[in-house]
Amino acid sequence: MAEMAYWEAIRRAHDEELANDPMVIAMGEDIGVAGGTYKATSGLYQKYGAARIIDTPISENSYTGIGIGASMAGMRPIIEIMSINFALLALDTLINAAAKIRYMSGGRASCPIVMRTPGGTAHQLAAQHSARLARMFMSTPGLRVVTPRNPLDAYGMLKSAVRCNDPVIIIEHESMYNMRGEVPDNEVFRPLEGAEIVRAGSDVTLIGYNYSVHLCLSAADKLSAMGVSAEVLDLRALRPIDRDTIRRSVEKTHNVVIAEEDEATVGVGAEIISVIVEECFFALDSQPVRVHAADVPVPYNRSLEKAAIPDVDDVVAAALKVVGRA
Amino acid sequence: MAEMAYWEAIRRAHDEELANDPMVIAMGEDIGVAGGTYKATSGLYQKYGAARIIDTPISENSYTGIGIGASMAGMRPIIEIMSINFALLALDTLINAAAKIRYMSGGRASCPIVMRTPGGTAHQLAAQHSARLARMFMSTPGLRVVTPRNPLDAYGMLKSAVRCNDPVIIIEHESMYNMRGEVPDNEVFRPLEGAEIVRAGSDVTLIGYNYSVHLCLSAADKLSAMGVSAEVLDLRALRPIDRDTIRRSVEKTHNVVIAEEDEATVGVGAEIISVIVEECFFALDSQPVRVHAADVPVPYNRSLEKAAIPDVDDVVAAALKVVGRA
Amino acid sequence: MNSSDRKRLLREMIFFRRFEERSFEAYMERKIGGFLHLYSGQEAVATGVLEMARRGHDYVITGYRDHVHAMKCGAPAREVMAELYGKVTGSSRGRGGSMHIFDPSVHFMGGYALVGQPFPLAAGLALACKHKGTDQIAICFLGDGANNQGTFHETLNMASLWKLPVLFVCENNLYAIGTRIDRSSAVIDQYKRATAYNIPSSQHDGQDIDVVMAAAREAIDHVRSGAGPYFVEFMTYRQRGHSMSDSNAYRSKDEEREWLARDPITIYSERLKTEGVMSDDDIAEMEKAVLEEIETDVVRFAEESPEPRVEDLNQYCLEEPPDPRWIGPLVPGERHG
Amino acid sequence: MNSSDRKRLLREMIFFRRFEERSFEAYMERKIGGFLHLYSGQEAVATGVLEMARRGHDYVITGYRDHVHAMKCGAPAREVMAELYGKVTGSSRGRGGSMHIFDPSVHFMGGYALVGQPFPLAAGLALACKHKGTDQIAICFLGDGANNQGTFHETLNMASLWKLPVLFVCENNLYAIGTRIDRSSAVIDQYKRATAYNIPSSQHDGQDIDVVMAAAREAIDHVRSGAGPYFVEFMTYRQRGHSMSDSNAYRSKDEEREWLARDPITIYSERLKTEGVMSDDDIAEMEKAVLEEIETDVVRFAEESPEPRVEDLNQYCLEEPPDPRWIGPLVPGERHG
Ligand SMILES: Cc1ncc(C[n+]2csc(CCOP(=O)(O)OP(=O)(O)O)c2C)c(N)n1
Ligand SMILES: Cc1ncc(C[n+]2csc(CCOP(=O)(O)OP(=O)(O)O)c2C)c(N)n1
Ligand SMILES: [Mg+2]
Ligand SMILES: [Mg+2]
Repeated sequence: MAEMAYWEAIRRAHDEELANDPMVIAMGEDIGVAGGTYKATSGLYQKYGAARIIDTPISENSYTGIGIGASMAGMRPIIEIMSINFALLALDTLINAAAKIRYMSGGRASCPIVMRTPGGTAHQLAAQHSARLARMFMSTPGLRVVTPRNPLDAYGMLKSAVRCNDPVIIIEHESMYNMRGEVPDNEVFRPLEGAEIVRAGSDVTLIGYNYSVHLCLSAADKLSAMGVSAEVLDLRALRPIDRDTIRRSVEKTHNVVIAEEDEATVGVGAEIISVIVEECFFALDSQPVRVHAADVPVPYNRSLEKAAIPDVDDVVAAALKVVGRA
Repeated sequence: MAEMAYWEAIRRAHDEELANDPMVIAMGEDIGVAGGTYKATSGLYQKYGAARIIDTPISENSYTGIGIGASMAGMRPIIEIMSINFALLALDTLINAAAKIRYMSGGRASCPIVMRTPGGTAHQLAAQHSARLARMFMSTPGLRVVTPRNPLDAYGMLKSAVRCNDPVIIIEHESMYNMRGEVPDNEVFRPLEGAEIVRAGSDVTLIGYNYSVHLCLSAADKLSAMGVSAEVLDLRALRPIDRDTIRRSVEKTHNVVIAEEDEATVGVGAEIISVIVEECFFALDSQPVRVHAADVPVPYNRSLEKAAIPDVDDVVAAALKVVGRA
Repeated sequence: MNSSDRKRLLREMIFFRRFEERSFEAYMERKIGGFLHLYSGQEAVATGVLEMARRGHDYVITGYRDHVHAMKCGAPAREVMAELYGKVTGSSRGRGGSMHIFDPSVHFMGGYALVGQPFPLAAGLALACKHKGTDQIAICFLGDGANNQGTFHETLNMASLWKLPVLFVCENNLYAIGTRIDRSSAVIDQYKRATAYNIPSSQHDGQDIDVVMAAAREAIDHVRSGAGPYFVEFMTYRQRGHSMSDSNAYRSKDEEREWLARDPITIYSERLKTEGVMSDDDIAEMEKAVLEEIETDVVRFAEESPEPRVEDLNQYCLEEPPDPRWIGPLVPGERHG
Repeated sequence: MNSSDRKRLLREMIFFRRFEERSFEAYMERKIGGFLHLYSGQEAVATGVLEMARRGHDYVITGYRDHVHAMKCGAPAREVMAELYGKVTGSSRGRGGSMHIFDPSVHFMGGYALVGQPFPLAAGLALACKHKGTDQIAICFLGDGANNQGTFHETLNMASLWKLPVLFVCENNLYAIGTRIDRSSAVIDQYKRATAYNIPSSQHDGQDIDVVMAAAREAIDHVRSGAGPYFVEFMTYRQRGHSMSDSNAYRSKDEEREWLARDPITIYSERLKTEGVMSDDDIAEMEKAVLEEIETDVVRFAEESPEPRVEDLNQYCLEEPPDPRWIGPLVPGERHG
């Protein structure tokens, strides 16, 4: 069992999948010669060559479309979009094509692509580089959407995504690439569905995904010191949502906080609240609370940026509120 | 007071605003010589000429961007995108540019554009022509999003949108252009914010927007015959949401159904449920119910298409359920 | 090309025309819904180009005006008609309709409604061919209007840069719905645009199938040889409106008449007659046989086929059943693999 | 151009270089955050082109490498530096940072982080100029990498079709981050791409400001005359990495040395010396004065300026206050107007 960084885990998954299947390729801007903005493909160009580690021009919609077309003829492209903000340029091929081709062909064609991209706010990148658009993919039938919270999932979910026959969107986070964690030495696949209880508790369920799981875990530590037992649930997959695991946790704790780094409006938290209302409304002792970013484009200034996104104390405060301690 | 079709109301708003301000222009595919797919600009090319009624090539992202650039220099472009499905191609300029320019310039620049587009499922147009993406705009800070339900709002909101200094997205519906309704003969502006109670009732609040308001109204008729008094609320504006009007209605009826033609996941209904949970959780007697489309790309076949989208009976059934009659 | 092949080609074009006209009727009878974009008048292009391709070997992709391309690739006409009827026996099991005919079994990879979207998909198919090291190529048919979409530029650049075996066929019918080409493209001759990507290109008459085949032969040979993409433009004309509700008011009657005089079926049957390959009677006979086939085989199959079951609404959204190795469930405390 | 103007130009270029290098230092001291893309080495392009434009009259727009373009348009250097510091006195009130400098008061319409996004915005500014019937033009500066984006194609087509008064300036520094131009563009000479839209174009040395000015003069005259867009390409080189974290490992030391030898400031100061316009001492003096100005005026202003107030986080999202005539409230039963 080795400890490795999140980016190393992604790199290892690429490496193993490239070695396993000649139909696997990687494509994206600066992923080859330059090794990838977050090093997630470093060294692979040297190892697998230009035909399999493809540096693309700045043409997000079409290189994504090329990956989709290739996947229809048996290839397994791992497409990197350098920042989720740029993915808006590729939504036509991702949402109008990849997500719909299996359905509108009556199951006769399919698009087993993987699209990886980091979302999230990180050190003052400002409005055009701080989007957290998980919600847009999550709302699209025909896609799978996952959000690994640690190196193990980053590694094991990417490997599963490459093998899966559906288009899979993997949303990473700019602030997580250097996060370290254990990954077994042997080959491991992590499932593309299923929420995970990452800390058990009895008073309140803190729900997060991707980066916000870590806010929830830190909040749970703080709450524990205050005598509040928080259960932390990592959604892991945003599409489809694991309704059972959410329901079971809420039926146990009766109180819910959803932490998302994203703006609240029509976001992940809104959907989770609706799922809870649909699954176990009468199990709720208090109204679920969304902890979320301010509903504005992300400002550059450091203090404004900090104020715009939620932190651990916001999660703690919300948890205290739902358990009636605020 | 004249009765007119929804498309005629939009045409009249264009005409009046074009006449009122030389900085107003309209742009889009086939809006000029051909008069617009839904006739919303018919005759205006002849009246105002090619410099003001601009037929564009099939280049959604860039003609939208050209409208945005022009608006930064004082123009008032009304940009038509022929179908909301094609708007995915223009999300970069709409979301990364128009929605963020005022903020990231510290208020020094602004983009007073109007983008009109029909969403919705209509007579078997299949997966790539049936998107209902209101949610994607609704979740974007820096935009205003409105959804006129009748000719009066279609006319009066477009006029307000042209005058407003923020970017405004107007979501129309392919099945509503021929719907008729009264519009006063004198010039009228309808506000870009504020939900409207379109029918008062006491047992349940039926919430809709755009086309689904009509499902709610028909459902209310049927419910009335069954002894259930339904209040119908038209959201009108999806961004910002009128939380007060929603809260007041729910505090009165204690039961809620949200009807949307869209898929449920991370949709308008999810946000409304969250708003209700946040505003008046303890006023609820029953769990709010979403009536929504199936979570699949829209199929071509007529019966499948019908099954994929909600109808009046679905709203009635949901209302009976929340009032405890099912 | 021998005379039996030439007769077959004429029959194919007549068949495609009748197929389109018959679907028009079915649309009027409300047996077909949605949008219906007919190919009448443009038959020589798809028929001629694909005659030169390898059936079931090369990949083919196009826009929403896709019935004829699918059939020429080998998709059974009855299945295409059944798709228009929304039947479960249709090419896309009734899920796609007119704009989304799919038959991957003959490498027809679909019709797409988003103008310009097939460009990158085609290049991706070509990337796969190149990657596998086969001699397959990908052929992308699109209209003149599609060339204004950003995907044209992005894709042609990458296709050239990476020397992908892809043939871009521009069916220039002078209009994008109601917008004439000179009102939407700064350069009228579309093939000239390809030079900006170092892609060889040429323009030809799209009404004469012999011309089309000769041009396609050269273009396909170039692409198959591994020399990279080729862009070929055919000048053609649609005889009907853009889709069903279109009155064609934006076109002059003179223009329509001129092009009608250059109907590809007329041109080719006249040639076969002049050359003594067929007589007027032969052609009348052929037309009758085609009508018969369309009624008794194609339409009948569509009419008699069952609808998809409403219970199957969710089918085909994702792979079913999900493969537990990758999908889950997540077993707490346990790792897969 | 008289010698006082030439001295001023040299001083400007030196000032811009020092400004960039000083912001690099401030970044190292963590006084500046986010991404910081420096213009060192490319000064002759923006300085030369904009010297030929009408300040505060023509519209200018660019990407994220935008400090120098803003300043040459007339945005006060102290406000640009204050923006890098995230201060409320900054060009964009601390909301935008390095990549989003705005000063509409001098018609600098912003820096944008999405590669290729400024193309259509520039054409839109030009559309407004044309519509108002003024003799204003719009100038769009972008890199070589941006030309691969679909917006390039879509915008150049419309700009040409509608004869918009827009000048596209391609700053070809041979790289898009770590990807060399021959690995991303099928055509190396970017100006050739403009011909696909019937847009006149040309390529020039971007290191010699006299060459830049001569080329810009012609290009701007063309555009201002109403003849439509022009595309001008300048060959240049960035001396630093793409942004702060870039090690430049993808470039050869030889290549870097060659281009360093063609530093635009060196070229121009040598010329002014040869022509006797300035002496070594004059230049040293000038450099000292620039450093002084940057420290005592520019940096000091940035350092001493206040931060935006956290309470103002929501400001600038929409117009404030909302105009009740269009926004509401909705008065039940009543109609506005
Ligand atoms: C992205 C997108 N924009 C607009 C449309 C609407 N539309 C459908 S067909 C068409 C014209 C296409 O013209 P062309 O490419 O010349 O093909 P043709 O119909 O002439 O065969 C347009 C604008 C669309 N389907 N997709
Ligand atoms: C749409 C989009 N894709 C990718 C990026 C990431 N990115 C930032 S700068 C850049 C390279 C741009 O190169 P070029 O246009 O030559 O400008 P230069 O940096 O050389 O001045 C890339 C790929 C981005 N900001 N936006
Ligand atoms: Mg056409
Ligand atoms: Mg560059």
